[in-house]
Amino acid sequence: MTFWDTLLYDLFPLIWSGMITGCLYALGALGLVMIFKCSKVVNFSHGNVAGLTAFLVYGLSSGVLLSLSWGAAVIVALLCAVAIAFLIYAIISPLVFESDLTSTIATLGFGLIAQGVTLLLFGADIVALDLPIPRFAFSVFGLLVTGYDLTVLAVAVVTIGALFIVIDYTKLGIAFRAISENPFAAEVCGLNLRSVHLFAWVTAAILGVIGALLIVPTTFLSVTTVATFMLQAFAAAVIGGFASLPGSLVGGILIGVLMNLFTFYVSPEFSSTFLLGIILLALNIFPNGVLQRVGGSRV
Amino acid sequence: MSNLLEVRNLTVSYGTGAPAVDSISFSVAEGAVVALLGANGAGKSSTMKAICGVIPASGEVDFAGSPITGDPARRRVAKGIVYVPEGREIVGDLTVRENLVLGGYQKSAAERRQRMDMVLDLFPEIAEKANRSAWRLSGGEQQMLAIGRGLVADPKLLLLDEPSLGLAPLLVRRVFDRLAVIRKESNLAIVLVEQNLAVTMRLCDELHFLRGGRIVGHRSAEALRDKTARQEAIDAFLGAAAA
Amino acid sequence: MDQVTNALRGDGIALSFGGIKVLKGLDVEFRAGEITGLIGPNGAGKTSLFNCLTGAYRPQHGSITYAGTSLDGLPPAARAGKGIVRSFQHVALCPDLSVRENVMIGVARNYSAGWASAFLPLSAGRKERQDMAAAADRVLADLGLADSADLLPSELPPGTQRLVEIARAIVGKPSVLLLDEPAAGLNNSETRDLMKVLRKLASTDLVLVVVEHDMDLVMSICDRIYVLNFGEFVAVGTPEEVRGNEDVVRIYLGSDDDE
Amino acid sequence: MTQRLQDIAASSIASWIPVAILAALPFIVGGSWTFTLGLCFANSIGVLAVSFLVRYGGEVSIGHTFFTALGAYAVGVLDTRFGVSLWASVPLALLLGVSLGIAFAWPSRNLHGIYLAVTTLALALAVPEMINNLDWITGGYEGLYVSTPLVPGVEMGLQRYYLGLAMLVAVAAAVARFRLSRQGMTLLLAKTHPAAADAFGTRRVWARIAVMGISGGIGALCGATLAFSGSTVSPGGFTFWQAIFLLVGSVVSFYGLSLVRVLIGGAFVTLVPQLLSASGAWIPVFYGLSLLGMILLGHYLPRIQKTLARRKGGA
Repeated sequence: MTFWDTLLYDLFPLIWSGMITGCLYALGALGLVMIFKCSKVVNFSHGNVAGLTAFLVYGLSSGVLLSLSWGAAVIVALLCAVAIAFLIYAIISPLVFESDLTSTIATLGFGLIAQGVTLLLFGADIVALDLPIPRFAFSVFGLLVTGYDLTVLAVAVVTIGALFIVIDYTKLGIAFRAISENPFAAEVCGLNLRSVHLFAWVTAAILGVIGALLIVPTTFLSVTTVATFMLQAFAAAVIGGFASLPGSLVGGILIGVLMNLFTFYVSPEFSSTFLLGIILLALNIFPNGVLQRVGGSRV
Repeated sequence: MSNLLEVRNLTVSYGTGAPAVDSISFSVAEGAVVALLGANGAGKSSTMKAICGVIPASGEVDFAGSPITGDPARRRVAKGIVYVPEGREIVGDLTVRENLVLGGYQKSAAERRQRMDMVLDLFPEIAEKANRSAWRLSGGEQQMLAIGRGLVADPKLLLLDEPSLGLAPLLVRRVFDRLAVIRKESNLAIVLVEQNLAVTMRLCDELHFLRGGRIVGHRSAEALRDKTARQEAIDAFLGAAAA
Repeated sequence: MDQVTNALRGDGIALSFGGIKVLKGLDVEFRAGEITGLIGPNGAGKTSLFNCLTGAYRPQHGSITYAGTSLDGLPPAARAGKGIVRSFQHVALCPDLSVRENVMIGVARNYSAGWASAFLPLSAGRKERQDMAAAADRVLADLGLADSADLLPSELPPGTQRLVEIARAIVGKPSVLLLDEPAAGLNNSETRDLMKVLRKLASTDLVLVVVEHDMDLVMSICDRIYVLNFGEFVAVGTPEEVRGNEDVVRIYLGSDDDE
Repeated sequence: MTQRLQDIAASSIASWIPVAILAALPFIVGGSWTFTLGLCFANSIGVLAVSFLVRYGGEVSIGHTFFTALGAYAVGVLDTRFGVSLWASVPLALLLGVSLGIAFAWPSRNLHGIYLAVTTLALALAVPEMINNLDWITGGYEGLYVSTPLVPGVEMGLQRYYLGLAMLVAVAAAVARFRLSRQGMTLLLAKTHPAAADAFGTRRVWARIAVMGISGGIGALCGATLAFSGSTVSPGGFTFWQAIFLLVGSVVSFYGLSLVRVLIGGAFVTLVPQLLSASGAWIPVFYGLSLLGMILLGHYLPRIQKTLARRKGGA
């Protein structure tokens, strides 16, 4: 096999599929970063809550809980995710203004509860959750592109695009950026910090549900699936600097591609160790993320 | 004429030590400029922050005839008390225009636009750079932006904390000239914390001297024209011990 | 004792952050046996100068020497080892340690019992602790704080906390002591106590520099005063000279066209 | 001075009473309880390791299973492969824990707060994978069985119990002594005011490395005790969840370092899964609720106390 064949048959497809999953990591990472940026809390419950809602979609559409249509199930699950985000933030909001570390530990508690509730409702078994995704495939320059790939890409582009428009061009977006950089200035201007935090939590929950639902077709759904997926999102957020929205997009795609290459060329068994290595390296070489701004802000 | 702001026994404590502000009482008439003078740690900034509601305090604060004690900062901003903090505290990553939007966050879109146009007219220096990130402005421009951001909220009372800090004399004069214009046009009341006594005296009607969290002296504007009062002010800064 | 050689000198110290010149080539000489005051409006660069002297900041230009030996490039911990000690603008006592223990940290660098005695009941560790405690108690007694030795810093009024900081700074017998706003937040009687303590310290062979806003304090205890504004010295001299200096009055009162 | 010494004496008496009670317990309760309590002592040491990092470093770790696994496998491997008893394997475990704590602290020396917590999280995730894939030495999923007695001739059940107790008491005593040492005091200052510590000759990188080294060492001692007192070493004991449970134990004991406090944390980590073993799904729910409950209690307690005091004063 020649060098070009290797590229064509292994490397390009690996990079392509890595980029597709990377988009989903980015969705997860964006949620983590939104919350961290404005309230300095790392939301460790992100994966478990998203997992719970993915299970809700399954439960509501498969007859385990109800037999709704797929679309209705997703809407109900999204509403649940928003309600859970409200609830979590309502409980920890007094802590947020006191210690970011304490509130971060508190989110671990919510993660544990979400996991337990998932177990209680749905058990520890693996279930299959089918999404109504167009099933077709075609080949471009030898690269196999599926309906799933295009769906993920389209959803990711639309969601992330919408999010960036809100943050860049709306009044709410200005408030979000102001609170992220200088909460004192925002308070002096008469902003309600809590309602902006809540906006971030709710947006993150919705992004989490979308990411979780879209990752499921590549695997089965179990208690740990989504939490594991969110760990990659975590790494993506870290690589992006944990405080940069475009950074987490780049980080997500980078993680998707690197993990794909690593499992194929090196070893699938050491993927978590590889993640550890990436996180350590990223934090130490680019403590502010790969998209570190040159020049920096004032002072 | 009734008082716009009435502060009674305002006390601010951080931790267990002596209070930073120790039951201060004073009032500000409508359209008046009241200055607070004192060394670092005398409690000036804490007084300002307590009045605008960003730090907890005990005592009573009345504004426009009704009590606002216990109101959060955002409600006080809505009522017309706006704080322009020390060190400018603009949001560097936002553009100049976006910072102004932040200042008028609680206003309707139309009213905000009108106030913003007014502010940009008043400060042509920053109007030129309206779409630039705020951190790229010079110190003086940042101070103008901070004051402008406060003005977008259409305040009745502006709390100005050390607007001359770190500015060259020429810029200080320019900033204070603008303040004088605003004051004349809009009957805006101002509480001013300053180190630059000369410019302060050009603007203010009343002066309170603070030391150790208490008001230790008070002078009206007429009294300040007097030479001995000026010497008192000088002593307050450079110390009387060596005299 | 030759005072000039035992001085902390800075030659042409220039510091800038992101293009903003904070210090513009300062020449200073702080002499042993004197109290030197460093005054100026907020943002004039006083704390930045302190940070350059202690090694927390690295100036872009200029050199710093103590008693003729260069300190350039030494990190803060190494300068502390040479006896250059500072206090902080905001009280920096450890809230978990008693007053005595906080002061004991001031002499910690002179001791070297190993890790084994840190964890195990060995005599070396016990002796070290006793010696350190004795040194701390001596200084606390000197400053009239013997009664507070077993309290936590949070149980003390801010004025006493300041004195504890000074105790921690002097317990290791420093050769240079830099005090950053020691009187901030103190009431009048506490300030008077502080002044007494500082006068007492000045009688030893110590380079003592005070950054302070309380002019009563500065004018009454300092032998020499440096006035800093926008990163430059506007005046240097005795309290009387500085008080009479037109430039200094203008800095504090602002220039005014009407005058 | 005398006042403080009296305090210390009083607190040492306060901790000797529970030790005496615990020492007498095997003669009162049954064998299964003895075994569980042995595990409880081991987990208490783990909780202590996490709390030490919080108290002396101001940092939170979600990855201390890395260090407990290290200690446990040091004991397990030496025992099953070479028949070496604890006399040699515990010092080795300690050495490994300290050196890997330092090795981890060096690259992460500039990370603080949430960033460090995230790094330790990655550490915890990598542990089970490493154990499973190094099965030629770790025994993979099946794990290792520790059976070499410490003191030949004494009943193994009692040995497992008393070694756990002895280790816990020794570690708690050493940590209590450390609080009085020069190093301990400077670490505490470096935690709250790194610039001040710097100005008195303690570099902050040194402080971080020392704290991580000690905490890693204590973590490894926890693992070593866990291996001996629990008799088996398998990957199931060092999962990501186990790492979180250690943190939960530390929070539940309010990050306390005293013997009684860490025993509460250790008991929490050990007993809750035992009591809820019939309904496994409730374990995470219960842990989550306890974690939240303790955090919220810690947050509201000062206010509650103030209200109560006011009510009492008014009455």
